[in-house]
Amino acid sequence: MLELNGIDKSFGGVHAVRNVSLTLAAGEVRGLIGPNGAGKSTLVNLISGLLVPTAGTITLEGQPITRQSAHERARKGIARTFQNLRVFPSLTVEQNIDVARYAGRGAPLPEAAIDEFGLRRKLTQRANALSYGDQRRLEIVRGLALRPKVLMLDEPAAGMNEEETEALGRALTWVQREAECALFVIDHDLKFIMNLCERITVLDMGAIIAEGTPEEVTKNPKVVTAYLGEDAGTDA
Amino acid sequence: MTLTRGQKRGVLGACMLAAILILIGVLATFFASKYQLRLIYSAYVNLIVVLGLQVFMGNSRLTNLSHSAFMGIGAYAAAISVTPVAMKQISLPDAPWGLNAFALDPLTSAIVALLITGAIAFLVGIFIVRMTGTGATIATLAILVIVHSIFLYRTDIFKGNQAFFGIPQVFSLTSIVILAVVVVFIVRGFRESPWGVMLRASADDETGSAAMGVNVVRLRLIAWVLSGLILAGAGIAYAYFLGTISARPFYFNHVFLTLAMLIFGGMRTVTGAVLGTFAISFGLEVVRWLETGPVIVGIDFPEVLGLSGVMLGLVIVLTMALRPVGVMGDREIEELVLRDK
Amino acid sequence: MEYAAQQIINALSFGAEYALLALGLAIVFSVMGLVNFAHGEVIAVGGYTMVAFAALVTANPLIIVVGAVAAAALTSVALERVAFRPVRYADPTTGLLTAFGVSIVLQNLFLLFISPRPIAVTSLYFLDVPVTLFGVQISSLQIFESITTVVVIVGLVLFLQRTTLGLAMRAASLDFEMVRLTGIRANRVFALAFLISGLLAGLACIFIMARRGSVDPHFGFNPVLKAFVACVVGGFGSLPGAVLGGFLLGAVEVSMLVLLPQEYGGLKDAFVFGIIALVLVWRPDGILSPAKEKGDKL
Amino acid sequence: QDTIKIGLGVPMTGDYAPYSEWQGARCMAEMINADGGVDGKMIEILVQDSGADTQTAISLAQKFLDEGAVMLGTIPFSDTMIPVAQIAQGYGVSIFQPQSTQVEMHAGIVDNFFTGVSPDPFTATAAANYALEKGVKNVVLLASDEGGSWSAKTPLWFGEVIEAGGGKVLSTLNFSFGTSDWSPQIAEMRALGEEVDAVYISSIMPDVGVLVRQLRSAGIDAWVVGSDGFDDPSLDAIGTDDPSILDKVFFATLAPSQADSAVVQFMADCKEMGIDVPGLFPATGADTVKALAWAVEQSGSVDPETIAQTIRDADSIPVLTVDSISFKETRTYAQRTIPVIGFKDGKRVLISNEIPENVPADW
Amino acid sequence: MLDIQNLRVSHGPIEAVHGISLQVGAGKCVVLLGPNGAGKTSTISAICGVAQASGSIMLEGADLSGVSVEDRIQRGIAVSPEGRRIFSNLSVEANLRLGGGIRTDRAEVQRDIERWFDTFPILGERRNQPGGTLSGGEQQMLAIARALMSKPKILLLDEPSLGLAPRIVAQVFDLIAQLRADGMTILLVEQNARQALKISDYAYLLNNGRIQAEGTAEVLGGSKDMMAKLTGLV
Ligand SMILES: Nc1ncnc2c1ncn2[C@@H]1O[C@H](COP(=O)(O)OP(=O)(O)OP(=O)(O)O)[C@@H](O)[C@H]1O
Ligand SMILES: Nc1ncnc2c1ncn2[C@@H]1O[C@H](COP(=O)(O)OP(=O)(O)OP(=O)(O)O)[C@@H](O)[C@H]1O
Ligand SMILES: CC(C)C[C@H](N)C(=O)O
Ligand SMILES: [Mg+2]
Ligand SMILES: [Mg+2]
Repeated sequence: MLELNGIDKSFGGVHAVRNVSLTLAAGEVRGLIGPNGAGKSTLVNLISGLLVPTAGTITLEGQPITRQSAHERARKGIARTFQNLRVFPSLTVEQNIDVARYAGRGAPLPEAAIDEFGLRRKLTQRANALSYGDQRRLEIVRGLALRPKVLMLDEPAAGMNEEETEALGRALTWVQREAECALFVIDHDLKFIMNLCERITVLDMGAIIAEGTPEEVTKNPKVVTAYLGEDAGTDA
Repeated sequence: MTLTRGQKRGVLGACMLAAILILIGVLATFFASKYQLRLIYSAYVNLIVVLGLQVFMGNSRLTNLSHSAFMGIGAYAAAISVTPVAMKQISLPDAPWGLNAFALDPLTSAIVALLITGAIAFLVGIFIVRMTGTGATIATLAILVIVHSIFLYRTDIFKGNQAFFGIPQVFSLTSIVILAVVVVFIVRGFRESPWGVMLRASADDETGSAAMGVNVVRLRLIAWVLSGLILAGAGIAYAYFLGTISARPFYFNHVFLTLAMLIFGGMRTVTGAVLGTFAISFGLEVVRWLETGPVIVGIDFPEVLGLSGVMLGLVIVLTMALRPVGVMGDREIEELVLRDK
Repeated sequence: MEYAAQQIINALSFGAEYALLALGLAIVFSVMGLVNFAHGEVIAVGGYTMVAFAALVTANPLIIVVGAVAAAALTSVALERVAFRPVRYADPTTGLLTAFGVSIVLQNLFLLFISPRPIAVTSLYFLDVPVTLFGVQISSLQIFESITTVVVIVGLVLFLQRTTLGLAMRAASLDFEMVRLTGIRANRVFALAFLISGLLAGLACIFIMARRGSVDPHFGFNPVLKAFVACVVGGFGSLPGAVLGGFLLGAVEVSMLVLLPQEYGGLKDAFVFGIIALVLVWRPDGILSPAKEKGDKL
Repeated sequence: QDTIKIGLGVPMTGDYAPYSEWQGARCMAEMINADGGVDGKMIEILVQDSGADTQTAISLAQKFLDEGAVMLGTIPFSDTMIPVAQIAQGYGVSIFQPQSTQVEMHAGIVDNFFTGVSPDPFTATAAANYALEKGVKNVVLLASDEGGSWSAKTPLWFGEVIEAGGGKVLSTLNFSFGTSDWSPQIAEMRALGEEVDAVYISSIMPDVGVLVRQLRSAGIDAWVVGSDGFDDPSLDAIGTDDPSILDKVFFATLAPSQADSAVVQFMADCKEMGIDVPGLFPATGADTVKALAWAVEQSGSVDPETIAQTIRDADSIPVLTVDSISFKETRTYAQRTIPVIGFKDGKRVLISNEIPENVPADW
Repeated sequence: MLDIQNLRVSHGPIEAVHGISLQVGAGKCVVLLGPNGAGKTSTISAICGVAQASGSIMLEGADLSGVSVEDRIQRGIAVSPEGRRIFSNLSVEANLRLGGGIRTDRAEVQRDIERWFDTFPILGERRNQPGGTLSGGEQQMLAIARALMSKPKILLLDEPSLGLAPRIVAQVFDLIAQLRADGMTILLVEQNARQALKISDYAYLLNNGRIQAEGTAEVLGGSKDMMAKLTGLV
């Protein structure tokens, strides 16, 4: 459904993404891991249209979208969250969600998701009054209000403890079941990623170094040296 | 179409503001002296300007300094089309393109003025809305200067700093109150409409909103043109009441005065715009009276002419220091009355 | 030929003056994101100080000049303390509007307590004498002004790049609290920025007074408006941008005066601002701001 | 009614504050009142700051009318004078503006107003006549749209009279108010290739002072000629160190303002009474008060229409700034002598003070 | 070294920390654990002086109340704050230089900068790039290094492993262990309880602004129930 073909991105001297090709099937849950600075967020930026690739093409359901602006892509069903939170602080939680509904295809309020992510009682609060964790959850629900075909989550579990992370994992599994959209998840919490994703792509220095099921990926020696470190497995 | 929670509150809030505006108008009609009536009329004109400013600034949070220019364009366009031919032969003897050889009725002229201002706002807006921050502010400043220069330069059409006179005085306090009420509904309606909500989101976080599908440029343009139309309305009301206009009232002094009104009340809300306009209009009048050294409860105050300027500046400085979001902040009138449900 | 050289020199000296003014704005902006519209009134304070010194203290131009620069610097620092401290951490719009307010207050205080009329100071006329350079006649003032601007630019750039306080000043505009968390004194950083800005205002004041020869309450409005425009065109917060913007504005202004046919002369300002606006359409963040791709980065 | 009220909604703050007439009016009123008033009635000056804002000025006019003012003053701009006059008409009240030289007011839009001075073509002509007398041939005109006919057209009328007298307009250059560096215009003048005998400009201080100095340092020794805008103490101040800089400067203005003139005497008297009247423009307010007082005395009535009629029909009305004025033939502007003022050793001298005959007719 | 008694911290009207006491001995590494919103960051902020607080905070026997933020840093506190707060318009190198801004030994500062580039080579590669363009993890490394540039007596680390790849997490913990071995006094805030406990001498468990338990790492690690509840560790 979403297809990246030979995507390249440089910032001045920094070659952040190198020749990445990747296909995401409808409804798939894909993990994206890699060391810091590997280019994961950059890749999400490229897909969501916040950055324009230096080379390569991106297609959504066969339509090329490489040259489209971020808002056009969002309307076509590409939603995302941010590593550094970006809720709309002066709007209420409900209005935050409304923005995506209005801008997208006028979907109704995603009632079930609001309940699932525990935002029901907070709908009339201003977003800047929410705790960090709730802001993260709001970003996800807001993304869902676009009725996306793919929802990309940039480190959704960062700063959450293990219990909260588990709850998040359950909610995301619910999303995958109910919302009929593909998930593309970046995180450094391996346990979380492994439990959630069917397949994992590993990025290092901008290039894909491995792709496969969680088991395959963690055993891959390249992934071990680049990302996990020698004493992996024992800890994470 | 069902209204969202915010929109229902918006209707309520607009009704409350409208009630206040009408009440002030009614009270003024019965109790105010002729002189006070004039002051109140000009407060209403400034209210419409401030509302027009709020539609753009409050929702997109870009500082606009060109609003008085658009008010001027509206005023001149209406004046040129409505002034009787006999009058224009005296005032604009050298006008090109037969501008002094036709005259329309006030309503048609107002519509013409709105169309012209809207078109100009649209053309200018295409450039403005692509800019951000201080760049946009300077660009609007440039518009103010350019429009003013043209008013001054084409004396054959606009008379520059000389009076453009003979405009039929068809507006009264009643008409301006009605106009202000209509504008309040438009402005509040825009704020709570999908456009308004999306635009405010983009002001909070442009990147975030783009990723949610918000076309920032288009929305800003819509708000900009709407703002231009409202400002034109204010200009028309100004011209139709005074009967005489010139380039002078549409320049820096007016820009600063109305800007102070908006930021004092709080530019993010419509209530703030209304509150700010009346508070500053009224406050300045009190100061102006204090300047003359009146005797209050037996104390003879000294005459300090020129105080109003100092006060206006102090109001801005103090507002910014104590409450940078203005008196109302993010709250609309109904939020003061209703508690969170 | 001589005419062309003459006009080019005029453009350069207009530019040098605008650059000097713009630097005064840019230095404060780069530290606290504040567009200090009251810069013009700081310049006016310098002017009034000259009046006071000339009338009450001495006719010695050196003392008058030093007094004026000192007064401008002090005023600038004082304004930071009383007016701008509360909005230190506020967004640029809040700062801009505060500065507007301060400027209105000061102008009216001049009006109330000094006079609405221009007051003449003739002590600095001696700075402005005709000089012939390579067959082109120019004013000594133009030379002094250009040299001063160059010295100031070099000095500032070295200061900001090389010294810790300079780095702190640049860092402060984005996260002031974090600067404090590195142990560098906040008040010192701000005071220094306003001090430098005030000194620049004082220098500009000398040149403006030498040329204009009198001071009135609205003395600062035009210069600061030009400086504001120059800063934005060059790229706000960038000191080289301020300089470039200043010179560009000078060039545009002089060429409009010279090139516009007489019948369009009245549209000079319209053309100047139109060209400036077009520059901004082309480069919305100013010429010297690199076209950055930010992605999701802040 | 026991007092005679004059309403002045004038700019005490803002850009036009230096040209406000209220101090002179107030001082003259006090002088008259100290002498027992007019027919025993005191003159009361109602004054409030309009900040040069039209709407405020109009509101103030309304207020003063309601308080029983029999005459009004305003800022000398037609955009304010016309609406104020329109409101005043309903009360039979007239406006008396003692400084407005703009020609537009006399096009017959409203008739219940007087300007206490003669319009711009007269000052232009008076100045041109003296220039011709001094042998001026080639002139450069500096014009600006910003100040109405006063800054835009006065130079052209000056040029017209010069050409009629055998001179030549070499060039007309543009300027803006607030100019503090005239180098580009001066470079233009030098590039004309012909000797410039005089430069004419109708603008304000300090701009004009800068122009004079920059012309001199650029080695252009032309006459600098101007209008009432030159008439500010800060012009004299540019000659503090070197009086010769003013030797070739003269201007045609509203009233004689050299050391021994009535205006200067009046300012000194006012100072003694504790009222600061800082310059010619503020002093002109005295004319308003004097004309009114005279009319009340003449007609024995405080009815505003009678007052206006008395002023309009009089052959000669004594005022402060010149011996007398008359509106009999001109209806709305004062027929009066136009003083031309020059400098000698840095001091003002009255060069001539006549009603010019050869005024251009095209206004 | 650091002795806190009855500390209360508020953000405007909301009190986030309700009277806690804790000590960090010289040369010790103490960890502060607790769920989101427990008040960990608030405590750190209070120590630095950027939050409104009451109670006593003593550094080396001297009371810090009324001491300005800058003076606290000058007295030897350094912090790697939550959210990293890199100076985004300054280059990586300038960030480090500013970190050592209160030092007067300029040559040594430059040598320390180079030392950090050896420790985190990726930072070396990006030395002239604006700090704001670094990836999240790179910024985290920079923040820690910047804090250490001032040669502090006590180092406050607020979630240093946040957003870091496992390999780098290990590296950061190694670094902390190393610093501790070198005699640095450290107050560490972490979500990654298991690893944090490993390198700490003592731990405090914070919840809802109150200390729920404290003890040596071994002791706390033993009380399974408490740990499970507050840190999610099982
Ligand atoms: N806007 C930008 N300008 C310049 N360089 C950038 C920009 N965005 C990212 N980079 C660089 O590109 C590289 C990849 O960054 P990216 O944010 O994609 O990493 P990441 O994989 O998300 O890392 P992390 O897990 O730490 O968040 C980094 O080295 C970063 O410095
Ligand atoms: N600036 C603030 N304004 C208002 N409330 C705040 C602010 N900062 C923190 N709080 C509140 O104070 C409480 C403690 O927050 P703190 O940041 O200290 O928690 P924490 O333990 O660091 O949590 P986390 O693990 O999420 O970083 C929370 O309830 C939080 O909502
Ligand atoms: C300088 C101006 C205030 C006066 C001038 N005579 C005019 O009517 O415009
Ligand atoms: Mg990332
Ligand atoms: Mg925290």
